[in-house]
Amino acid sequence: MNTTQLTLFWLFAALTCGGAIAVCVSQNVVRMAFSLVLTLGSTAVLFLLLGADFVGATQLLVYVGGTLVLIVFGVMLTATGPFTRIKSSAAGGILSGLIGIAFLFIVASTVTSVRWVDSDKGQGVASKIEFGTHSKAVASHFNPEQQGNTTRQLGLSFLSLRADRDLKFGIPPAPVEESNTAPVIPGESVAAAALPLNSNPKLSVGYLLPFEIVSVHLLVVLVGAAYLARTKRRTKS
Amino acid sequence: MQPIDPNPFLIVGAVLFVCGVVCMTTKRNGIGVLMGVELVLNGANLNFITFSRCTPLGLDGQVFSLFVIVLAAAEAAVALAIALNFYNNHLTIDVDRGDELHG
Amino acid sequence: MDSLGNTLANLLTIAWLLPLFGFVVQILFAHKWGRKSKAAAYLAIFCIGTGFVCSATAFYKWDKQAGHLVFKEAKPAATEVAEPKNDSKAEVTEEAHPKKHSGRQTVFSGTFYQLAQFGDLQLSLDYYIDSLTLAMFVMVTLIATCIHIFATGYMSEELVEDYVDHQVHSHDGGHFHRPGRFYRFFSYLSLFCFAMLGLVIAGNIFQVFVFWELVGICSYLLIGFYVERHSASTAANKAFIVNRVGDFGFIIGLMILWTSFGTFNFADQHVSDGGVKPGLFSMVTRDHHGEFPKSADGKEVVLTTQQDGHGAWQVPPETSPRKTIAYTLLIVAGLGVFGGCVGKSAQFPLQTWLPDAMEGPTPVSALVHSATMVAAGVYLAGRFYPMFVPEVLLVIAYVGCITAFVAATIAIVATDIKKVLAYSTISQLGYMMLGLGVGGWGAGLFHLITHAFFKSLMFLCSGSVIAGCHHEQEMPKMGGLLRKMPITALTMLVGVIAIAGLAIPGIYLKFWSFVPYLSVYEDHGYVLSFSGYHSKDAILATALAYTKLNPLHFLLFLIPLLTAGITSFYMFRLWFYTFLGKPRDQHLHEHVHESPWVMTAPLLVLSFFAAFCALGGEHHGSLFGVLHHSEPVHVHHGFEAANSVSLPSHQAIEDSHASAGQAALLAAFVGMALSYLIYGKGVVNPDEIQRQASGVHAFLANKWGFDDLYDVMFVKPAHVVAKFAAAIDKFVFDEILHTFVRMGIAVSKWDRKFDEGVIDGIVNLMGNSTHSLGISLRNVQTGKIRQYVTFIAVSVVTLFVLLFALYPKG
Amino acid sequence: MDTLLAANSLAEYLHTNGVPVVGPLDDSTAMIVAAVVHVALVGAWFGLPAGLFIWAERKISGRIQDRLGPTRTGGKFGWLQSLADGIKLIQKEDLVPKDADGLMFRLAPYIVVVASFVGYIALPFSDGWAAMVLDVGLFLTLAVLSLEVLGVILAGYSSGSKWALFGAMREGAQMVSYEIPMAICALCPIVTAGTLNLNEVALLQSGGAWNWNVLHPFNFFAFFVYFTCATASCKRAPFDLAEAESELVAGFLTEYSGFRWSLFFLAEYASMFLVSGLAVVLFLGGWDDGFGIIVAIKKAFPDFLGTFIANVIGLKVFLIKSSILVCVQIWVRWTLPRLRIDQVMTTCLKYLIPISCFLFAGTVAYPLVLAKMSGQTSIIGPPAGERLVQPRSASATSRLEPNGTNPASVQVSAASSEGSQP
Repeated sequence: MNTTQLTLFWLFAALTCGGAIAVCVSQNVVRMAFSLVLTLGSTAVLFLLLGADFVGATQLLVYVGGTLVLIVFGVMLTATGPFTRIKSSAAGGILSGLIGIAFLFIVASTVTSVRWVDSDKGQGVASKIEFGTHSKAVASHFNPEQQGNTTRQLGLSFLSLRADRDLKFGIPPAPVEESNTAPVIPGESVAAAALPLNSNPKLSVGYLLPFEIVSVHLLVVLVGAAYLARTKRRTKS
Repeated sequence: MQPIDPNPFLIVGAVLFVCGVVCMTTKRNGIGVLMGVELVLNGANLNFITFSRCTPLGLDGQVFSLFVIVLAAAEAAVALAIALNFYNNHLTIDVDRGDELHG
Repeated sequence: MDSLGNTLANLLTIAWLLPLFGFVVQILFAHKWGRKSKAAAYLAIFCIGTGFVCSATAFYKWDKQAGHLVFKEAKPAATEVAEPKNDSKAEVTEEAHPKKHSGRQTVFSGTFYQLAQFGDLQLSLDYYIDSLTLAMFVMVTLIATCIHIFATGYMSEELVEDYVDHQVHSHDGGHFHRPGRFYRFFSYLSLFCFAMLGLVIAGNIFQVFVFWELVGICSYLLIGFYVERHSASTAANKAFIVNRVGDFGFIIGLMILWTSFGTFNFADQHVSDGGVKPGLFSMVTRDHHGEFPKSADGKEVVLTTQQDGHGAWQVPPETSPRKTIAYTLLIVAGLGVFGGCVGKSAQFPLQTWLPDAMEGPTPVSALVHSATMVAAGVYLAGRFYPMFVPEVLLVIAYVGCITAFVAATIAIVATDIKKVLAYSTISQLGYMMLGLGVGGWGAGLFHLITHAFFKSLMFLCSGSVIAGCHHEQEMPKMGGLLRKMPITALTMLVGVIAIAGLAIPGIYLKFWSFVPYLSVYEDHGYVLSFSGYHSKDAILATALAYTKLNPLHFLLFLIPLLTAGITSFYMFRLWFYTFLGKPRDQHLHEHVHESPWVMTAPLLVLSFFAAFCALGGEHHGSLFGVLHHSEPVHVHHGFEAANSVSLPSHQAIEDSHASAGQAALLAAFVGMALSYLIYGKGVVNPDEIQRQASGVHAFLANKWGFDDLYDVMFVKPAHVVAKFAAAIDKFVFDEILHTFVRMGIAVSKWDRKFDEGVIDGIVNLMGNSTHSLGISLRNVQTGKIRQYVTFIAVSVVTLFVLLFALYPKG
Repeated sequence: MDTLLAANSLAEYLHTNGVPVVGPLDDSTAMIVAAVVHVALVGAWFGLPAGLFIWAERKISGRIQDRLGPTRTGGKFGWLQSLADGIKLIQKEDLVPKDADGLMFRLAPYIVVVASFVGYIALPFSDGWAAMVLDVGLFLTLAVLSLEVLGVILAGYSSGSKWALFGAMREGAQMVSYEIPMAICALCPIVTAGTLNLNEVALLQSGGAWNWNVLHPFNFFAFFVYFTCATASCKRAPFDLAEAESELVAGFLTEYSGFRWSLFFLAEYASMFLVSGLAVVLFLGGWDDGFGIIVAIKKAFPDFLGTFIANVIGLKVFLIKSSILVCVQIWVRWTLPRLRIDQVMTTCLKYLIPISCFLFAGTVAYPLVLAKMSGQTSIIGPPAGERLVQPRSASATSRLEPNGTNPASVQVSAASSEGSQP
């Protein structure tokens, strides 16, 4: 991670945390909503920084563009007056703040107590995947996986084919290949791996079934929400 | 070029998570509670992505976060429908007013 | 012959059991067919009709093979027919038996099913078939069929879901409502038919008793058919209780028979060791003079329990052990059995239940209380005739005589049309008993058959009238119905003529040859008369002969003669009252209508039989011939006794026949003329007579005060005793019980205290503690989401802290 | 060698080759430089169309209404009119209503502007001339465009005015619901091309008008549906419920004035150009002139200059195509009457969504059916899925070879392009 990316990371991490805290602190629902926009948007940027561009875009599209608009609509529909605010007691706020701090302390200590990277041997839980570019990849308009060319692999995994496992995606090229003049081109590797792929008896499973289930679940939720939110006569008016 | 240290991302995720919990505990506004839930989900998502980036976990993290996002959208839709019903019945969105079932 | 016996047995069994089948089916399934359906009626009609067909077939077969119809053969052959008859009785067998004489077997008996065996007494379902049984079968089934058909019309108003009983007033003034009971009525009828036929076919006195009670039950059910009417229910009770009195005597008779004879069977029985066990009739035999084989001192009657070479029963020799019975015991047994007959046939002094029994539906009155069941008493007397000694017969004669006269006199003043018929029934039953008592076995049963026909006919006519008059039974309200319901009136007239015994002498009857059995005496001159004439004639003739033999008992002829006149008087009074003259109740008269064909058709059938069943009388009469065929042996010769009453022989009866017949005819005509003058022509106003003889009228209208008498004699004392017993119950036994109960209560009070104090205390303690715990815990459930989330967060934090504390280096 | 004007490739170029004077830059500096350059460029392309099309709209509407429109400002044709308007607007006082929620009120225009500005990030103006050549290009663009709604709603809500609130709600509902058919229709050419990379999508259509997606039987209809939805999501007439003066005064713009108001307009015209550009890239072959001239030039002069010239030509072609579409939008606005809100929603929910779903399904099924009937999965040229494995130049050349492509030639061409690199 170079300095620019670090700066970007710190900037957006600050935005994220600040937005989240603002959501907690603010009393006006709409401002909360806006702070939430800030938080989610910055989270999306963090995703991009982590090379998960598809997830980041999805975060933007679904969360910011969809869920939040939905929430804002809810705010508008349930507002009893202009800029209504439901104040909660200060004591409760303080109490929950204390609880939150304790919680954060515990989680943070848990996180920091684990050595994710074994820096001296380069072994460890976290693999040393570095930022970097391949000229040939750029020449063929494909960003390398390290820069988040994960769309195709995600699609394959949704079609129950784990490209990153079975086709050795997302693994840094071996030094031998590095010296090779014909570097790895994802598309090529797809074509090359296609043959052993068919004859490979043990393939990692993908996510076809969960994908279908989630699709059906979405449909059900759509119908159910429409049913629940349909206009009814108010019981107490 | 040094490898990515997942800790900062995880810390940010933790902050998101804790803020969501605190939001759920403090907000009397039903929509506010819903926002807290979204925050918690995002914290979890951030962890997923981080681990998918920094561990052999691979794509699983991204796939799971995708599922989480989609299901969160569904959950938000249903929760908003419920909030609207709540508003229809109580003429307010204050969740403390919805305690008919208290012991 | 055995094939004949089996055929008859099978046919009659079918005829007997079919009504039972119908009854079972109706009781079990009729309610499913709905109250509006006539299916039950059709089923009952089918059963009894098939029964009639079977009986008729049986009768026809019997007549073809065993029929002994030509009187001129029967009479000279009487003496030697007696012997073969006697031993032919002994040869009642199931397996083939060689015949020694040309005498035809006239009795078929056997066992359907063995019920039980007590020592040497065995109770079984037997059959005893002779010409009397056959005649009764045909008569009962025929009349029953007609009445069933009639009843489908008469009872049709019961074919409703909601039947309004206009004679029952509920306390709120309205009428009583109940679902219709059409099918129930017919199921009762079927049950009755089964019982009656079983009574007729019964082969031993015990079986007779069983079905005897069964017909009593049916009579009880049918009298109380409109059970909601107080009169009906009391009438049913009365009939049942009065019958119990008679049955008490019956049971005494049964006991004596069992103890002294050791068997209940009429006919002989084949026992397992191949020997023949003598039946009742075989044990009591008489010599040619009608004398019983007596012991030395003459007080004991020796029973003929030994068979000679060719199967005739005779007295065992002095040496061998003899079975004897005291003569007085024989009398008592006869009187006991006759007591049952008195109860069943409503003889004096137990005649009071029959008029009240008219509360039942008219078809019931016609079938049960005129034609069949009440005649069962007479039938039993006839069936049991061999066991009756002359003294018993004398009692029977006097009882019948008194009954006939008393009932007739009451019938004069009765105004209810059915009551008149009921009293006439009693009186005619008295006639039958009289006939039997004075030695006219054939005459009595002859009258039984004929009376069954014309009386059922008249009852059905009265039923038709009642139905037409919308259940108006009082004759004074009727009158002039001849135009309105001609068929009923004319058939009724036939019945009236039949019972009154009118006749027109000297008609040459060649053209009657189409009637069955008439071809045998085409060449005889003959009087045109209906059935009643012949039977009553026969009885009076026998009575006259009897009084000639015993001048002391002259009343036994005079009173019946007088009664004959009275009978024709009140019967014609009834007819004139009802059908002639001008209508007395205009409103009623307008609504009168002739009954539908289902009711009139049976009338026509019955009227035919009422008219012609006795064609030929006792000289040439086919019916009489048939009955005569199973006449007990000793009856033929009569009985000459110096010190006791003697019985006339056929010859004596023949001699006195003409004079008795003319006297009876004269009396009948006089009675008819009187009633015509009074009621038909109105020469004398009946009301004036009533006013003149108001005392007599009151006495008669009070039924000779029998009911009051019994009330004073039995009912009131019974009440006193009952009150005493009730007092004993109340003040002694109840007190004892109450003390026990009080003790129990005291104990249970203590028990309760223990329960409530200790056991409930423990249970409640648990419950309360749980409840209070829950109450204290419920405050945690505030229903506020935020607090729940707070709890969750706090608990998670706590868990982590604990985790780190417990596993520092985990 | 190729020169790609994308930020990531530029940064990588600076990092490896370095600039003449300074020499190779380190990674982060290269990134910063590339980012600055591209922000400048895209910013220019964000501001310029606004002024240009505001002026164009005035003139065109004038002509349509048989008027002259602005004539004097800036001498002829009043071509400086929009600049003058801009200056006037900037001078105006910045008003915030008393009941308004100040922070939100001030924030809302920036959200809208940023949203439509970020939308340009993946739009290729010419071959590789995009701020970022992203593999999720279209996806990201649609996502960013969907953010615009938030700004609108915030603006309407924070104004503290009924008119603004109603207008915002209507506008929000309209934009959110029109995003659905728009996205589905935009996916049709994506399915045909087999990639979300906008540059790649455009590249696959280069080499002749017969390669354009609009000739694909289903994409043809998808194009019109997309264009309608795009118009609606830009709040353009006949879907401009926001400015329903007769009932809502100016909708969510009611309380805005001066500079903030002009920001909204800026954003509106920018997003007009953006959706038009998307339409061009997705359906109309992007920078490709219908006759293969550009490809020919690139093949003739594969060196830097030739490629650069070819790209400049492609840029011009692209701008012309997009401007024509924008002018169509203007033309429609001044021709059609405004729809009622319920009619707007009915049009979207009851007609456009089913139609777009049908088109999408058809597009998916079309190559499969073709593969069943005739061996290949597209009528003209080899299918998109196969082209993915080829380097750009090879695929570009394979456009011209009638016999399509075979792996050998691919390897050869790849090797040649390899060798040609110093």
